[in-house]
Amino acid sequence: MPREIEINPVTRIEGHAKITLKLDDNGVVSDALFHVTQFRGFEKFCEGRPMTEMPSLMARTCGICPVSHLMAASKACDQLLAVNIPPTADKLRRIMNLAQIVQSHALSFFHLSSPDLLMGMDANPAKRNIFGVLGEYPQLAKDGIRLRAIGQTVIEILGGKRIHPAWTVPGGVNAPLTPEKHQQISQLMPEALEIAQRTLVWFKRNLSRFSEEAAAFGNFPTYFLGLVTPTGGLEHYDGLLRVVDARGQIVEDMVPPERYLDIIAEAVEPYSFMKFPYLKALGYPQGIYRVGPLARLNIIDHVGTPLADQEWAEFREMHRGPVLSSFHYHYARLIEILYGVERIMELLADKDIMSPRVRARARPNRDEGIGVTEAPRGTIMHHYRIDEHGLVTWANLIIATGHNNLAMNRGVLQVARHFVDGSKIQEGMLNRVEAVIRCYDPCLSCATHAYGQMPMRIELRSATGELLDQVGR
Amino acid sequence: MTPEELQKVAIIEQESQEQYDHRIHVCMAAGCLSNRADLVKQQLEKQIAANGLERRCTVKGVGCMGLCAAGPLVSIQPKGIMYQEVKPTDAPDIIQTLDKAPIERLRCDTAMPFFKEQKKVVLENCGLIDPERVEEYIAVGGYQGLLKALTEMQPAEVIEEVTRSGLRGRGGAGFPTGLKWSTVAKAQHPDGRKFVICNADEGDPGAFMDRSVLESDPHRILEGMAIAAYAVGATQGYLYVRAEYPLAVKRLKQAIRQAERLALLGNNIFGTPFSFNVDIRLGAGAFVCGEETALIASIEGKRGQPRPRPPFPAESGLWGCPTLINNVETFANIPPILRNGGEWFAQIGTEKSKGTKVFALAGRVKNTGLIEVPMGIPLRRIIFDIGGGIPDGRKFKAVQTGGPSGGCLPERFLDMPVDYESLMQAGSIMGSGGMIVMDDTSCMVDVARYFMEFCMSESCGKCVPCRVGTAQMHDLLVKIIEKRATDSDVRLLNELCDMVQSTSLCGLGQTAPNPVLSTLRYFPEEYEALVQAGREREAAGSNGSAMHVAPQLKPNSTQPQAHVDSEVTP
Amino acid sequence: MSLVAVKPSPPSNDKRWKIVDATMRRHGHEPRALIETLHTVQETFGYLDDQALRYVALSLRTPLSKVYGVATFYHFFTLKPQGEHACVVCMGTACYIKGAPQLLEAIGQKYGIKPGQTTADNRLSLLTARCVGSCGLAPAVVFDGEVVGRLDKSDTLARIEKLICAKPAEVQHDT
Amino acid sequence: MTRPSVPKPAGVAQPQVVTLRIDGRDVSARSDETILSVARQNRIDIPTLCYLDGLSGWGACRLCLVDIKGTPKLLPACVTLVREGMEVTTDSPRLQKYRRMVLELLFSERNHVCSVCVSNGKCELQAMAQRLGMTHVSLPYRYPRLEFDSSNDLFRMDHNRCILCTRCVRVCDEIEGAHTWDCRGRGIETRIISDLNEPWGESSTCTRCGKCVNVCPTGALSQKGTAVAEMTKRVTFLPYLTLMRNSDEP
Repeated sequence: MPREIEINPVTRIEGHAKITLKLDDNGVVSDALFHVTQFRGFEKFCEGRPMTEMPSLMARTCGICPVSHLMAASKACDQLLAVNIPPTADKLRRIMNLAQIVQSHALSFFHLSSPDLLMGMDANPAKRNIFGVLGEYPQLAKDGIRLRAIGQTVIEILGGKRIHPAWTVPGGVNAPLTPEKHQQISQLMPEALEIAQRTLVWFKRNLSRFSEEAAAFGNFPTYFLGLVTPTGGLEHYDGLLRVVDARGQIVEDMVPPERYLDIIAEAVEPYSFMKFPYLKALGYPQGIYRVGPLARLNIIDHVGTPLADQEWAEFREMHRGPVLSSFHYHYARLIEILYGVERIMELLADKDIMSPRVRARARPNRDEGIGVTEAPRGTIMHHYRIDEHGLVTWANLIIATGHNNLAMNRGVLQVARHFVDGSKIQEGMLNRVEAVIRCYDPCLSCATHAYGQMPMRIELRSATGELLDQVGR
Repeated sequence: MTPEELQKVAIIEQESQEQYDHRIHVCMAAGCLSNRADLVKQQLEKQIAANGLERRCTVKGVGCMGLCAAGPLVSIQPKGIMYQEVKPTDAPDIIQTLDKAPIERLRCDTAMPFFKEQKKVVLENCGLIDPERVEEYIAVGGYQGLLKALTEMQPAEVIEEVTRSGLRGRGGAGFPTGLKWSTVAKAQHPDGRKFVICNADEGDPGAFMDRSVLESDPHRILEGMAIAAYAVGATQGYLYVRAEYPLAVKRLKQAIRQAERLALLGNNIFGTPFSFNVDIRLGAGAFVCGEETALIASIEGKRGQPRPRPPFPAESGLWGCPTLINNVETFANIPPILRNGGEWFAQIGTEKSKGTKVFALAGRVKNTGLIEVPMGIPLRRIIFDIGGGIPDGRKFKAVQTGGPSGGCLPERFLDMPVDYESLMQAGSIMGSGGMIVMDDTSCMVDVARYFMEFCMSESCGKCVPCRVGTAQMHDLLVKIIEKRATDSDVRLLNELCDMVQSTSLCGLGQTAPNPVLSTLRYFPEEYEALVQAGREREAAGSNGSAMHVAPQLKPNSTQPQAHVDSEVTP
Repeated sequence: MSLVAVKPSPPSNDKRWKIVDATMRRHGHEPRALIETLHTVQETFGYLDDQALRYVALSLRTPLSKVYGVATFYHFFTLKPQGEHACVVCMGTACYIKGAPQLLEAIGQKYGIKPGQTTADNRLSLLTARCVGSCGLAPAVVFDGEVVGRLDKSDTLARIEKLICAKPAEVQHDT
Repeated sequence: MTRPSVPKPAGVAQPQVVTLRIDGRDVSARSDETILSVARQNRIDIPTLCYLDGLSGWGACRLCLVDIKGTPKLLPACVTLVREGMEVTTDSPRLQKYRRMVLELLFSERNHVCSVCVSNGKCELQAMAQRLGMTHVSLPYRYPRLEFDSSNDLFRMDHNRCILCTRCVRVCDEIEGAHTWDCRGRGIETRIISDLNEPWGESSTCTRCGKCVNVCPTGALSQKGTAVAEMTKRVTFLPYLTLMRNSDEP
């Protein structure tokens, strides 16, 4: 008798989602669907608005990584103005973007994922949260909170506020870096570096504990996509698109981001509000690929900062090629934190960093602009068209979680097959299904998060809708 | 024109009327006209000609006879027989029975309370004279009041007479007319100009008193305005009439031409130094222009937006000059007050509300039409005696007075005397005189919503409380009617009522909450029932699930194929 | 460009502009004559279009935006040409209580238009009035200027049908 | 402080000195001054939005309503002249409640989402909400989707942010003398228009002087090219301009 299990809502991710597991007559999972149940409509409601509003408007897509949207939108707007922004502005934007990577990765790793890693998947949900971690592993929890705070403080110093700063504008940034701010940021970096290194050491020591998860959590061959520097280094703010296959072979390289549509296309499914991008060359739904920290570390030839380069080499040694398990998104995230801190320190040392020339002014000169950057969760693409008065007539957004959509569905199915026993509903098993989603740190376009006890109901129904079993918490 | 000439016109007209044995009056006001009274008149004329009765009979079109519900109305004078629902085909019968017994099947009982309970002051000539002939107005004593004022009284004495009459403004708020006149009389302007404006922009939905007076007895208004102009020292008057009343506009234009021809308007009227001219200004469909300052803006050729008062128009009105604004019915009361004296007028009505009031009786009542009653008459006598009660065996529920600024009064107020103070105390107002009767089929919340929709679309949009407040109140009422409201919505509605009432710029906003407040006060159970129904529906719908995040909007067009949703499954 | 010195010439050779000119002249081309002039334009041409508004503004030395503001403030004025026939449903209180909304709904359903709209074939415009002052005859509808009272749904629809079928041949020639 | 031009009552020849009480303080003033002007001279600040020093009084926002002893209605301080012996209360729980509700109505009327507004942090409406303690909007948002007019080379008009204070209309008419702006429609459908409801950029009367942009209290009128929170308005020019114009009069 085919049945369905529904997990609704999925907790400790950014946004609203639910998971439906379809069971076949033998109680074996036959299909898994990851639904994004929220309608946001950003692409629609920016129509008719002025292009200068786009960075801030688009930043509202998310309360966790507003900076990433800010960057992508600002870059798309730079294109609409047809300007090259002053080099100092470019560097300052990079600092903010990296600070965002650091704080967001810290949130994902320490606040949202570490409870599972530390307390175990089957632990009491009441304790399986950041507060539980704080009780039992105070140093780690404090490190996490501190690291996130440092990232946010850098954003605040530069942009004037922690969340949704309006400092990045079309043509550059709206205020140069002052000596006071430079000093404030510089002073924070050594501590951040220390925490990043300490955490990496701890994680690597405990890696063996999670071998089961590592093997089962979205461990399948896919393509990987992301930005790289012209020399193949790690890049988050600007760069060229590269696609690598599961064996590490480069299939697309040095593609200017404006040509993103040559590489990917988007499909729509009736069960989710989220779009399904896929690799054009492979078609739908075969063109599955992943983005984000794991993908970024899988596509590059080198990182570009000394400490992170070492860690990356070690990371890539695990499987002698691309790391396929989605579980290792966590690992990749820690390496990127290290990179971020190192790179911020390099940028702060630049001799031009305090130049007052931080903005290029122009009227809209092109009617189409595309901005692509790397958000903590992966590549985001903003694509706008404007009319002769600078009002947006059309917009297309592909956000990181969107790229991962197909991969997440695949990951859920894989986990469900491995852990779910159709005859019985177990809290812990369901939590693993959620956890695989959480590996991708999905940003489902909303700033809603839940800590600790979350009302949750899973129903097991027959095809005729008869309620067979239910679990509540 | 000299006083003697006026007398002469009157006598000649009276004599020419009396030469006929039968004078057939056909109501040519809008109500009867829409039932083809014009064809009836045509047929009657044909029949007279066919029967060779031209020398004994005359047919004339007259103004409103009041019982609009039974039109077309025809009356035979001097016998005083009245026929109702007359068709053109009835003409031969009517002509042939002139010297015989009246036709019973057409007969309208003039002894019925509808006619007997009324007292006509404003409408005294309505239905009796041909509004298109100034001579007929003069024949029944028209322009005698003006003559008396100009030749026998000082302006101050005229104001004193009006003050003595106790007349209060018939436009809505009931401001003492004498006081208003004396304020304008006292006010000075450097260039010495003053204006008199007649507000004939009758805009209340459900009111047509002014229209009937304008269409049936236009000269009365001109005379009233001229007397007022003399009293306050104005030389120019404006009649601000709704463009939606083309017949009234036509008759007023005609009346002004006639009066000018007879020198009853113009320079040196009756040989005195007093000069007065009247121009017509057309309103263009804005209820708010009933408000004095908005009306002035409109005459000045601007958007009809009110401005804060003080200063009041009496001090600074049209083009900054002192301006007297009264409505049609107020001016219509002036000639008889001058003719008969203020004392006479003050004997009618109650202590604080003198005279009569014209009401447009409509809605769920048998005898709809125009009535005039002395102030102080109980509502019950208006609705059940004059109005003949509720048709179709239904039950009385409420009566709405004062239009969108007024309120709905329930059954227990039926014995309340109709005067300014009592109505105000009960939460309604006299207003311009619309009176809508409702039976038990009417939903009072919907009535409140109806009026709020009216206020919302008529708000000029200048001040925030009225512009946005009425829209918000309207939305809340719709929410209540659609059973989506909660107790907090009703609380919010109450708060908005208070706020809009207290903070709006002009009368429109200040009184817009009245229909809501009065229905909330007298029919709370109807609101409660709708809110309760909403609560029950809510409870039945959500089934206590605290965690549903399913979207209102389903992704794309098709339903999720592989998901069982607790909300979808029954 | 001097607004005062140059007397603007009418937007077209249409003789009817003389009627408009006459109204403005009677008021000495004073800005205060704006509403009276708009009344004349609407009476003469049936509606107020941009060129008429522009001409009136120039002639009365009144700012364009002010003219537009006045023309849209008053609901009696219309900026769009109306259909060949107009059906005005009175929404006064008495008519409302006695079923005017149902009439409106019936008309709307049959002809697919909302109040303020004109049918695609331009035959019929549906309008509402806040009160035509025929409360004694509620519910009342004005068909091409003729007030008819005490209507029900079928009466109303029948009258409209009669109205718009009056001169069908002529309409087809036009198109 | 310049005096707004209120219609003067007839027959008042020379202004006289009157004394009155505002919030319990005895103050003296000229009889042709408004309550607002006298209060501000005495450092009693009454909130205003549609009022602007140098422009005529409009009395529409209702924020400056004050309680006058013996007068049943609340009156707008910006256009009400002082009178001998007047007792004015400019602040009370009731007035505060009404003022907050006025703001709530404005915020509910159109889309005033501050976060993506050019005037964020520099907006009079926003500042007023903060000052008067409007913590939330209890009314449903109406949020009509209104036009954004970006056709002008230098400036733009976002009707979603407009509160219909008509400062732009008045400054354009009274100071610049162009009268490019006015209102169309009425009630909740009222909109600011340029010329015959044409795109601003096509206006034949606009002089591109930018006064309207600078007097606009919100982000409705702004300079082109400014991004979120970058639009700073300058209104100090107004009193001087008004003064210069008035000094020409005999």
